[in-house]
Amino acid sequence: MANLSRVLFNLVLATAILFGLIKILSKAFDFVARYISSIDKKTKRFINIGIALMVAIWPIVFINQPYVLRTSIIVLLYIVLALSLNIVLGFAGQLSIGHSAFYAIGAYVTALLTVNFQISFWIALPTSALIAALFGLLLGIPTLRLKGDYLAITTIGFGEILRLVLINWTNLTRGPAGIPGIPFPKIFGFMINTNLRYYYLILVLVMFTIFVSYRLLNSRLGRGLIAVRDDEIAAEAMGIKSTYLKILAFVLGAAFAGIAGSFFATYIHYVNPDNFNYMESVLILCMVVLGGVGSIPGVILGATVLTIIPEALRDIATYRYAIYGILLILMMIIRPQGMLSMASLKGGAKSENSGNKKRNKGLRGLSGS
Amino acid sequence: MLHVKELDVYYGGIHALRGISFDIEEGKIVTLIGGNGAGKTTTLRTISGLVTPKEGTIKFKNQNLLKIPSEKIVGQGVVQVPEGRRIFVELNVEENLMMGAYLRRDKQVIDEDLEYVYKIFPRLKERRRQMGGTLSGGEQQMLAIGRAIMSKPRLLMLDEPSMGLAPIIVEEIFECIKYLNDNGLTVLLVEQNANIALQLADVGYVIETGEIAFSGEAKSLLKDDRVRKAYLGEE
Amino acid sequence: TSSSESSEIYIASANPMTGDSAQFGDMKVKAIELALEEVNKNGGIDGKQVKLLVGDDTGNPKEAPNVAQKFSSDKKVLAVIGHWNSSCTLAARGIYESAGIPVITDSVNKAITDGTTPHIFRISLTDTTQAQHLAKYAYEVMGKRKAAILFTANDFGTGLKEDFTATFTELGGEIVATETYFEGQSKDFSPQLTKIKSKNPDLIFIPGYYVETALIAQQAQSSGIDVPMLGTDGISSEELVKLGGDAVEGIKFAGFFHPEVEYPGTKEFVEAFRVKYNKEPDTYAALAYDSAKLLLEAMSQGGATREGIKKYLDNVKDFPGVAGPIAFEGNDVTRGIIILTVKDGKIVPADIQP
Amino acid sequence: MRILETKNVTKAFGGLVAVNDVDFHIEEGEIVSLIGPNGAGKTTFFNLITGIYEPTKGEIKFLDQFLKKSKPYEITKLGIGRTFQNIRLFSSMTVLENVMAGQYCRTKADLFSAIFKLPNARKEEDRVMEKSLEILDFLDLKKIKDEIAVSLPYGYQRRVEIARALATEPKLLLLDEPAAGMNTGEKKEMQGIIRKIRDKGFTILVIEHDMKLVMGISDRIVVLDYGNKIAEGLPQEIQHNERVIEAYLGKGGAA
Amino acid sequence: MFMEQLSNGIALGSIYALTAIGFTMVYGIIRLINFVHGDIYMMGAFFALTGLTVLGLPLIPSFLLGMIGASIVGVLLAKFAYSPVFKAPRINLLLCAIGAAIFLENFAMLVWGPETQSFPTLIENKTYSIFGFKATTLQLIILGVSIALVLILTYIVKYTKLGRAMRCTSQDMEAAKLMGINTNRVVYFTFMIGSSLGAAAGVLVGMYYKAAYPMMGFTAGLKAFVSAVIGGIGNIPGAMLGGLIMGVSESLGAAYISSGYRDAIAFIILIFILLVKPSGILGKSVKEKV
Ligand SMILES: Nc1ncnc2c1ncn2[C@@H]1O[C@H](COP(=O)(O)OP(=O)(O)OP(=O)(O)O)[C@@H](O)[C@H]1O
Ligand SMILES: Nc1ncnc2c1ncn2[C@@H]1O[C@H](COP(=O)(O)OP(=O)(O)OP(=O)(O)O)[C@@H](O)[C@H]1O
Ligand SMILES: [Mg+2]
Ligand SMILES: [Mg+2]
Repeated sequence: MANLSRVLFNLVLATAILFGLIKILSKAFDFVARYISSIDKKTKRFINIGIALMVAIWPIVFINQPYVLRTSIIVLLYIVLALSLNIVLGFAGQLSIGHSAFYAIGAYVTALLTVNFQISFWIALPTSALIAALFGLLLGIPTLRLKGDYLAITTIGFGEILRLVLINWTNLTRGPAGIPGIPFPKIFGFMINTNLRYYYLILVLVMFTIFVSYRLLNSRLGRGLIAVRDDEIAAEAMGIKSTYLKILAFVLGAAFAGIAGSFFATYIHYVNPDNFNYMESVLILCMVVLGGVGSIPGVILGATVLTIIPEALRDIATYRYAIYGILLILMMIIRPQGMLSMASLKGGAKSENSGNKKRNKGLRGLSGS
Repeated sequence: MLHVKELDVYYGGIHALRGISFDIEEGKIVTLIGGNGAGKTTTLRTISGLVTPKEGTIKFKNQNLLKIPSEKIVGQGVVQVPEGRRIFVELNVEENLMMGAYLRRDKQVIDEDLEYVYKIFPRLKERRRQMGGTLSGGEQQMLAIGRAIMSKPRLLMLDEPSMGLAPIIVEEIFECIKYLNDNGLTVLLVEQNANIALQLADVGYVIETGEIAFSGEAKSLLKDDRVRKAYLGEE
Repeated sequence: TSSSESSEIYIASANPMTGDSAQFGDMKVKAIELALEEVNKNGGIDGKQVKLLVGDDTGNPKEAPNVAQKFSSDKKVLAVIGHWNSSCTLAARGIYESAGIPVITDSVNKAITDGTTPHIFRISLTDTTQAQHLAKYAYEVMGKRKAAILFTANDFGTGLKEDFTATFTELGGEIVATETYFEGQSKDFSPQLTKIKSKNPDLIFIPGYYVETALIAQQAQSSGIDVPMLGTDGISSEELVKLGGDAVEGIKFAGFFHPEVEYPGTKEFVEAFRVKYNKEPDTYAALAYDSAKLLLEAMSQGGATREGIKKYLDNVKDFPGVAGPIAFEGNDVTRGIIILTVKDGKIVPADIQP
Repeated sequence: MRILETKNVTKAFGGLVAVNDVDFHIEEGEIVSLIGPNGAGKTTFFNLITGIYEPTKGEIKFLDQFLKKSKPYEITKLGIGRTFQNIRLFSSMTVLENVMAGQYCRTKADLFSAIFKLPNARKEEDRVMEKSLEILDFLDLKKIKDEIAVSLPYGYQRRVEIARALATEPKLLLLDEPAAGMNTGEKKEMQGIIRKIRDKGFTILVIEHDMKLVMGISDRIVVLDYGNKIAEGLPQEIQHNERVIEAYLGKGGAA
Repeated sequence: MFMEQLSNGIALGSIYALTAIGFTMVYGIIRLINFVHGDIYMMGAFFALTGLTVLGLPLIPSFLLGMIGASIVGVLLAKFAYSPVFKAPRINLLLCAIGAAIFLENFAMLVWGPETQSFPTLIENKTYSIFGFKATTLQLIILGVSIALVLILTYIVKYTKLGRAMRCTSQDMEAAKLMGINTNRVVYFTFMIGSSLGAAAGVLVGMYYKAAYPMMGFTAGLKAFVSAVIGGIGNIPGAMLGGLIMGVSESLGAAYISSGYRDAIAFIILIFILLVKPSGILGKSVKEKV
């Protein structure tokens, strides 16, 4: 109790600093969004290539700073995870707070296959995705008729059940002791055993995830998904089979989470049920919402920021999560639409406001998004 | 009774009202007409305190409405039938109507008023235990109007009351407005159906893209060429 | 700046500082800081002040490697005390190993010192060793034959459960019931206890930590179970008595440390800890304190480098720790256990030691 | 040809019979108006045809097919498009995207070909774009195609809804109060639009309370009251039908 | 053993119920999955504990201190964290709640320290038994308080003017304002009641287990959520029912299936109930009219 005043002082100070910082950043994000929505195709391609180049040489620049490399790899891993949830939440509007279950399935499948059966990572990776997708299907078919909060608790439940299975099925999973000794991946005799190599491996997976997300979003299926998210009744009346699309999104999201899990297992060489608890799902959810639900660049940014911030705060160990909590709240207040929202990328701030016109109806709003 | 002066309202980057001024005298029916997106709804919302203007003043009986929150404005007797009906979907018809009388304490008179509303809209009486959300569009509109009447307003603002209503009910409603007005109620009417509105009103204001384009006696506006062409659909 | 670089030495400690197990990390850090304070007050090591960096691994194996990488990459950091959870140590040890940074951990999973990571030293006993000691004590000293187990479902609890079961049955005893719960989450143990009660055991073995153990003891008492209980070093804390009240009277448990089991420095340590934090040091505190002292000694003896420290640790013999003399064998400390018990609301060494 | 036919269609909500034993039909190429007092059951009737509700009793036949337990999306695919009384546009989409979403049921590309843009998917996308632009052009919405649809004024939103319904390539188009909330001039415009759509070969069933519009466009009018069909006939007949005047039009409504 | 396990389950269930009532009430009004509820419960326990130990107050004033302290926290959160986001999509509100939960847990850790603190024994805990059912004094108090709260709250929400104002605010805040309802006050009031209920639960449970610690709200909040959903989220008697179902199924599950899967059993029951009745046992499904 004695330190109450000091704690309060520190936290108020932190809040004030964060508030100012986010205000400024918010302006910056607006500017970026406006810029992105205004540039033409050619410049866009140019910028994309620039970013790709930067991302590609990044690890070479920091080759002697393993901590930077490692953090970058974790950032990329979370980008895959956040994008995978984005397909479910952002595209299909389904609030899932049990996403780490699919992440866990991917990780455990890879761990079991590579450790117990000495199967190559290159087979374990797609198998992990496939099995995670299968679980997505099994969960999705019965539960996707549930709405909003009911779906949310069901997905939490699924995540918890899975975690308990991992803990209790000791014959298969070694229970809480986890599975250590997951080997380095090897392709045609080429061993992925340094941070640098892992970086490029996860980078390829990130690229693949982004590619699929973009193509999906801009296809007929993507339009169908967004339609279902915006208004399911109207979507059905337009001939869109909403259950099919929702399940599709769920399955795809699960598959990419499985891929992320598979990578995680080979990178850490150790899996343990604690990695995949409910807070992990919440963290992924925060990345998507903070970045901007549905917006691919936004979600990438969200994953990056939310991975780096706790790292940056690691030195103030005890204040770390208190400040993290404040940050979430402030972000939601100052920038509810997320850092780079879908709407802002579509047409700048103008449509942003009027887009809210319909949603402002009290608290009932849209159920999912 | 109500003085609106130089209202400027923005939605984000959109300049929705550009210096609107008008007055409503006690006991009069005043109508605002104008095309889609002209700013009529915005005007009403600003008066009710749901939107905060950037500039301007709103005075009701010498009180500055901009200084008090929405719910207190209602307490002053400034009540509106909002666009899009906005009834409470999980309350039944009678509960909805009673919500209109939320601030009132004169229980006896409330019951009389309830009977009055049921008299104008017998359909609501038939449906008194039905959930608001399952009513048909027109029934909801009746409910929204009935609910406003239940709050015994001094200034009643109606945002497109005739929308989605059967012709026979539209007649009823305008008769009802007339009746209430005859009993001392001041009315601000926003209506797309300029013909009816101008026939009923004493004074009319025409809004175009957030500005008052012109105004005048309602009857004379009916004959105004600009009005006839743009709002009465005559060639 | 170069002046600060030359005048300061860093060690780090990675523990849960937030989350379910934060109290353990808190205890450890307090003890380490005490050790550093003492050294620094006396002029530090070679005139350099020793500083502590604290890393929060939240007790989650996902975060542990990041902390490990951060410390390993930081050339200033000469050694690490930590990871409290076995899962964290397991997830992080590869990184420490490849950075060649010596680590002293108090987590118990036997896989940690499987020979692949010579830089990781363990200052507490492995779960296997402790379980064997306890099973023998239960069978031979206490004379128990029918044990029930109520264990916490993490690597610590599961490991102890399994090894205890193995030894106890090997000796001729029988495990009549095995039930589980979750640390930090379970508060209600009545279904498990009711079930255990129906099996009529003559001993309940509870590998877990003090919060849950105190609750278990209370709930056992109120559901009329009057069977002796045996716990692990995880409950060796004053908090057990505070939380458990008279329900924990007579409970026996393993410990590596007790203020009354005096070694050189024990008394002073306990006294200093009490003065500074107004708390009783527990086993984790004592082991962390010893770890810190050990590292400090290593720095002044073997030189203030990672290699120097490691070399010292490899060869240290009979280092005078407050929880008993320390030496490592295959990176595991060689020590026995003390059996403690609660008597009149105080933790005291049991009458008969193994 | 009879494009749609209902027999004894009934829908009850608990004890409340919203649509009662309605026999109804519409011929190809017709514009039929469905009118009636508020709460007569008009919207409910639409919802029955489009599969949002299942009839308590009776059958609905569309192009020789009985719509029994068909899902809304299946019915749309069969060829019935609709708009909603309370506008339901896709709130995050632009006008163009809304209309493109309407084409969903007329396209086939599966996940794989959509993601890898195989030739069939590519061709389909081009066609969707072309067709959508054509519809927008037809309804004079091309200049606002990149606006977020729900940010538009009411009148435009109604038109976008019609465009989106047309994009489903319906044989029968159901319009629920397309002119509500419009002023006289805009209503007139809407009248023109509906005619124009019919002239393109669509069959149209419209619910509307504006008598000028109804009289102006309808080939035939059907009147519901308390769920029952109380009258059916040519505009002039309805206008002078005593029952209709009493229940619906009122004394001034006939004008 | 069965009867004994059943009493265990009812005792546990009434604890869940007590926590779930406040949770479900806030949901009923604000439509917010109040992830913070568990942490408010924790704050309540700590405030009361501070009253008992640091300030040396007797039981009842400490109890009140816990409730008042937690209500203040609840109202502050409503004002500074929730109100500003009411107009944004619902998921933002959810994230604010998550942020607030993380914040409170760690705030408590900073102020009171991370370790578990013991609650002094204040009520003599006797065991009663009738027909094979067993219950202690505190268990009976908890059950009694839960039932009383269900009755009182149901009355307030269903039959009072304030209750109607609460329901209106939840359905359409702007329209509620147009009725002259001071919606801010309604929201704050809701949080005040919800938080003080949460705190009451926290203090009682703290006394029951004789322990309080910063993370105690996490599991409690999740269990409250599950209980509320089983009963039909937003429905006050439903929360009570859901809590009891959870408690009993956990106890019986732990006894007859496996203690390791104890929490899974609760979730499996939840999922099963939702599949049969997508809006919980007592929840009514409101279909949107088209
Ligand atoms: N919440 C909002 N956010 C952004 N822009 C808005 C919002 N509400 C209204 N507008 C814009 O403000 C302008 C005026 O709108 P308003 O609703 O007041 O018009 P109106 O005259 O009532 O039109 P209608 O006849 O369609 O009801 C329009 O351009 C509209 O798009
Ligand atoms: N889901 C429902 N539950 C109960 N009653 C309903 C439901 N849906 C509609 N009703 C009732 O059925 C009747 C018919 O409603 P419907 O919406 O079809 O009317 P409508 O003819 O479209 O009227 P309007 O012209 O006002 O839109 C109304 O009285 C309405 O209250
Ligand atoms: Mg308007
Ligand atoms: Mg209708």
